[in-house]
Amino acid sequence: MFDKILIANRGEIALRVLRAAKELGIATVAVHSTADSDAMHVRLADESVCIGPPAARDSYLNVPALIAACEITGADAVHPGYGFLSENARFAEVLGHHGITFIGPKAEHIRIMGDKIEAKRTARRLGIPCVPGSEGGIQDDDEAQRVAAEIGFPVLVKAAAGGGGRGMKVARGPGDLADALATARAEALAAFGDGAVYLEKYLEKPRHIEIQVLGDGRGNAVHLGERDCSLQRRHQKVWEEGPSPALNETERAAIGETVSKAMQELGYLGAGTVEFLYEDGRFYFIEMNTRIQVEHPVTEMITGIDIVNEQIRLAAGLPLSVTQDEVALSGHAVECRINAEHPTTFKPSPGLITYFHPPGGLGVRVDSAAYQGYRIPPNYDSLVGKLIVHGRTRTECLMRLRRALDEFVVDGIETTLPLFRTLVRNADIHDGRYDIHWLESFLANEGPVPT
Amino acid sequence: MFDKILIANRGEIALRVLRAAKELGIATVAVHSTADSDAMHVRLADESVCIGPPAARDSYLNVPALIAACEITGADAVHPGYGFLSENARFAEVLGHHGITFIGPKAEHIRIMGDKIEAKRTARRLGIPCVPGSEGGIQDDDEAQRVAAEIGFPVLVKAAAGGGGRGMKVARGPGDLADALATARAEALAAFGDGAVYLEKYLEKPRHIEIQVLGDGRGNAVHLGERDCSLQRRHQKVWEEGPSPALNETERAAIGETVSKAMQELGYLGAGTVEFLYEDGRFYFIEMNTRIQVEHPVTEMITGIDIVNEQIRLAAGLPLSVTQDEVALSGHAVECRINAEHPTTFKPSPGLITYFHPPGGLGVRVDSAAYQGYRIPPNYDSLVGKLIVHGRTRTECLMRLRRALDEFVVDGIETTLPLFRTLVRNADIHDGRYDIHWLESFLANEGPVPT
Amino acid sequence: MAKPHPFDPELVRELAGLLADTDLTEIEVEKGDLRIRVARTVTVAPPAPVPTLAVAPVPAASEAPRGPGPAKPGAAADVAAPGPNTLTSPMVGTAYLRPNPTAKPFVEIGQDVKAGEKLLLIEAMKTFNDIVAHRSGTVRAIFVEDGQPVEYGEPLVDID
Amino acid sequence: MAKPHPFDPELVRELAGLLADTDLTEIEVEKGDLRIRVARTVTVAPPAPVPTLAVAPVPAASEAPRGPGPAKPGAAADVAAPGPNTLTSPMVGTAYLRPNPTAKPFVEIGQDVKAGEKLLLIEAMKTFNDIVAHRSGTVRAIFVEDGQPVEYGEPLVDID
Repeated sequence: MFDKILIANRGEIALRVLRAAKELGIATVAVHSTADSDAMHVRLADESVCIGPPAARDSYLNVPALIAACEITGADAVHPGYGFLSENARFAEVLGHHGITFIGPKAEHIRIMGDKIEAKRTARRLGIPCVPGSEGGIQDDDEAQRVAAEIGFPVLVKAAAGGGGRGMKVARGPGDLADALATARAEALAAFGDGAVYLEKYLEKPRHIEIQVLGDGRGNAVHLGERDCSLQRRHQKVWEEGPSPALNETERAAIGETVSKAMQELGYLGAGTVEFLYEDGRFYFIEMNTRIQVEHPVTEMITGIDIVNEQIRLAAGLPLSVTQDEVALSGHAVECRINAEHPTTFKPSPGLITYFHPPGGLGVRVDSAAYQGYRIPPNYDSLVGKLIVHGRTRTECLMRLRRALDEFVVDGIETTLPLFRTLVRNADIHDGRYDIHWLESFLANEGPVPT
Repeated sequence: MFDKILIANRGEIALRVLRAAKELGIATVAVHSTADSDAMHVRLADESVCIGPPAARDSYLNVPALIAACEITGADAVHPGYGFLSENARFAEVLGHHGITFIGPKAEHIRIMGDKIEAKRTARRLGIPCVPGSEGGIQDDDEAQRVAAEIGFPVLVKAAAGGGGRGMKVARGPGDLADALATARAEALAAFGDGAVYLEKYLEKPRHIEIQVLGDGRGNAVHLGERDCSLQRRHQKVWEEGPSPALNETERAAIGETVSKAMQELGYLGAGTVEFLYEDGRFYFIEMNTRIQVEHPVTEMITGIDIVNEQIRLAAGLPLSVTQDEVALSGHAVECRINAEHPTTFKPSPGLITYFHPPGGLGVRVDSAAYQGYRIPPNYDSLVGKLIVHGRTRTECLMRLRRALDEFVVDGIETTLPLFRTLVRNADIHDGRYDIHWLESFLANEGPVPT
Repeated sequence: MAKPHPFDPELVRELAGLLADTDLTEIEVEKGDLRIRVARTVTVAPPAPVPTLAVAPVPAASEAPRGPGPAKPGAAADVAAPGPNTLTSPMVGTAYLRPNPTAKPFVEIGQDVKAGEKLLLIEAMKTFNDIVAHRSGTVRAIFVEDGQPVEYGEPLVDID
Repeated sequence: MAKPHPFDPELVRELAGLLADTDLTEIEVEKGDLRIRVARTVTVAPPAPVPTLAVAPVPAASEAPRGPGPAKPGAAADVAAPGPNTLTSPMVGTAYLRPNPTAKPFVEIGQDVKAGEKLLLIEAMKTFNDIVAHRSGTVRAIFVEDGQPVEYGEPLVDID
């Protein structure tokens, strides 16, 4: 096992990693930019190193500074959290060259899954169901028209190097396709420096369902069930839950087995998430995230398995702590991402938290690096904390979430708490009747009840 | 189901009941003394009623004020919490006369279990193992000498109406007995207005192990496993955990079945706890608490069952939500009672909480009515909150508890947090090697590490 | 001759005013053998009231049309505020200002009353309890309405 | 004639203004037999440092005998405090004050240096980076020891 883990991240996930390390008895090093000197994980870590100015490229993305911080503290492993360098294969390799363990998958798997076309090819090879589409990049408009006719309109034009919805256009018929291609190419070039695009079937009202996996890198892998992350705004997840209200036991077992078999064949190491669109009983692979995800607590609450603890153990070469038979899903969990944003305009609201009182009691978990007197810097994302609630049934979970949201006090900044207080009382949410477009449509037509 | 529950208590248990009611969609009425106007449960309740001045006899023990508060608010049920009127059979009856449901057992069972001699007689009749001793009250010193000789020294002289350690004396041999009887009688008379005493076998190094039960009042009852509450100071529980490190599966199943069968025969209604001393593989009945207990969250964490929710459902005449087969114990839980007391002298430390930051993350639960800016009144008990931690194994639980205790910040008052930070690092605690005398001996010889 | 005051209270008042005006928390002044220090502790703000969005307020039972609450203004609250001469409720219950629904009130505003004179009834547990004047004087305000639920310590009648 | 005031309230107001302007928390002025002290408590208290009782401090690797920390005073911190003319570390690494363990230091306190002149080395990722003077002047203080780990922004050398 490692002696000392350097946490190459900030905010709630840095605190999450710190907690897992402490619970394993491993010493911790917090690195931080000058904007994050007062961060919770910096206060709680055994050691801290300031690695640069606020701009992420000079601090949290600054590989030489991170390596040097390992050198001066003697850290023998690095946990990258999510975002920043967590899916950077080169970083994983450089750490390896310095004799430091990257707590994450093998660099080759990060690389494969980071390339959308290569990822899809690999998924297909491993038997993971994919969205019908062009096998690779589209060379010209003629080829696009031919492929689109084969898979049937509507089709989606996507940037090969894309993410976050940029370089993504829908063509509803042959007449739209040329425009969609041109726009997607231009956006992709501007955003990623790479204009390559590809085509796939466009699903009208899919849900976003993802499977959490753990692998030991030696051919053993298990799945931990699914999360339903269909409630999104601008491709950002807002509310995640598990199990999905849309799946039955048979579907759950089938897709889980497909994914865990694929990970066994791949020899995947550590935690990962295979994301799908789900429509009319069928799953369509979107991408695989080769890192811990923001919404991992949903799975932890229904399985009792500490996923970050597993990541650390697996990176240290230990075996999986559970077999597939031992993974039992119990009850229901929902996670709400509380952002420092205006609840209707979503305008970021950084600043001083003048009062902070998280909810407590049975089945209520708060993952947050915020505290009273903490000033949320304007330099990074707006996540204030995650409220995760568990109940024996989905109904108990939602009733508990409602009372927990009503207890949560964050003053001094605007937060999205009012949005969640409205959502938890919504009939469609109660019935589990939503798809990936539901939230945007709800926000356009109704939106949260004003405070 | 009830429309509106009046919560006849204060502090963390009032908040606990409020949470359960809210999660069932039931309206709540908070009653409070003038010292508790700013209490958390008062702020969160749908309605509140001030029922009297700070002295408990004029407010929380004031039956006419509570009945009147039900009348003016239209509450159709009362949850008594623990302490105050929770084990007052007369209060349960008076509520019944006013058409208000007492959320608790039948008055006759409260009465039986409130009388130590009657409780023991009933336990014996129901097949619950008891400490050998005088069957009833001891009339004179000659009878005492004869009974003591039969059961064997050392013997314990106890007040029939006693509790909290008052009116309790040990006689190690025949020569001590007369003195022990005289002292116990005098203390009993002074403390309870009743000098009746009885004798029982004195156990040298027992553990305190208690079984949580639920009954529907119609002959169905289940047990939810045990809690080990051996870590006590002056007969007050300090640290409780479940399952007990001392029991094996066979012992657990056997005592659980004995107790649930007894409760079935009794026709017990609601939640209750049968308390035992445990020594050398044998259980000895101490008493039965016919109410929710401070340490109930330990059982909730390992069973997933919301005991207060069950209390409300059972009082409303609904069936038990689980059968014995469905009760599965999962993992390990520890509760620490954080008191507003100096960690070494245990001097009460009421006052203003100037900073309050509870720990969060996986497996961490905080049940507390405290908040930053709350002033702990000097009139009531010193419980600031309960930290309850769950892990898949006892070791994981203790490591998690350690990191959670290190995150917990309560400023402005003294608390017993430093005591728990020391205990969680103690080798005997790690090994589960402790009895009901361990903590007092530890405090006398070592005590918490000074801050 | 008036006893010489060791210090001028007006000075302290003036310093207190300065403290408030300037947002300081402490001022200390020394002049000759006089030293005055004034300070104000910044109170910790109580937590914001917890929002309970979209929870429909639960109406009280029909006998109790208004739920009790600590900050609820009484009927005459706009006329007079409770003060040191206000009689507060010694119990929880329902207040009645007249012996029966058709009778006239026990007392009215402006009326002179004697200590011990009956002012209203509070019903609790089906029992009507007489509430009597705590002092002699003129009724300046009545803070409750006929049939209103009251809690312990709630202002009832002001007698000046 | 106006009553002689033991102090001038305007003076207090002026001090309050100074307090606000200068970000101080306390000013005390004494002149002859007059003494005025004004103070302001900073409102938002930072959270108390979280105790980590009985967690044995983990010693850093042998190359890094001292763990970095934001508030760690440098070797010469008692001689001079970092100021506006202090050169801070542009990177994380290990500072060396001399080209090799037996050589003499690049610079010493009291020495005049020119902007661009080499002051020390910082080693990171097996690479030695020259750290040069940001201005010409006299070396007033050196805040790091030879072989000491430094973090970004840590004071290195003061040149006056």
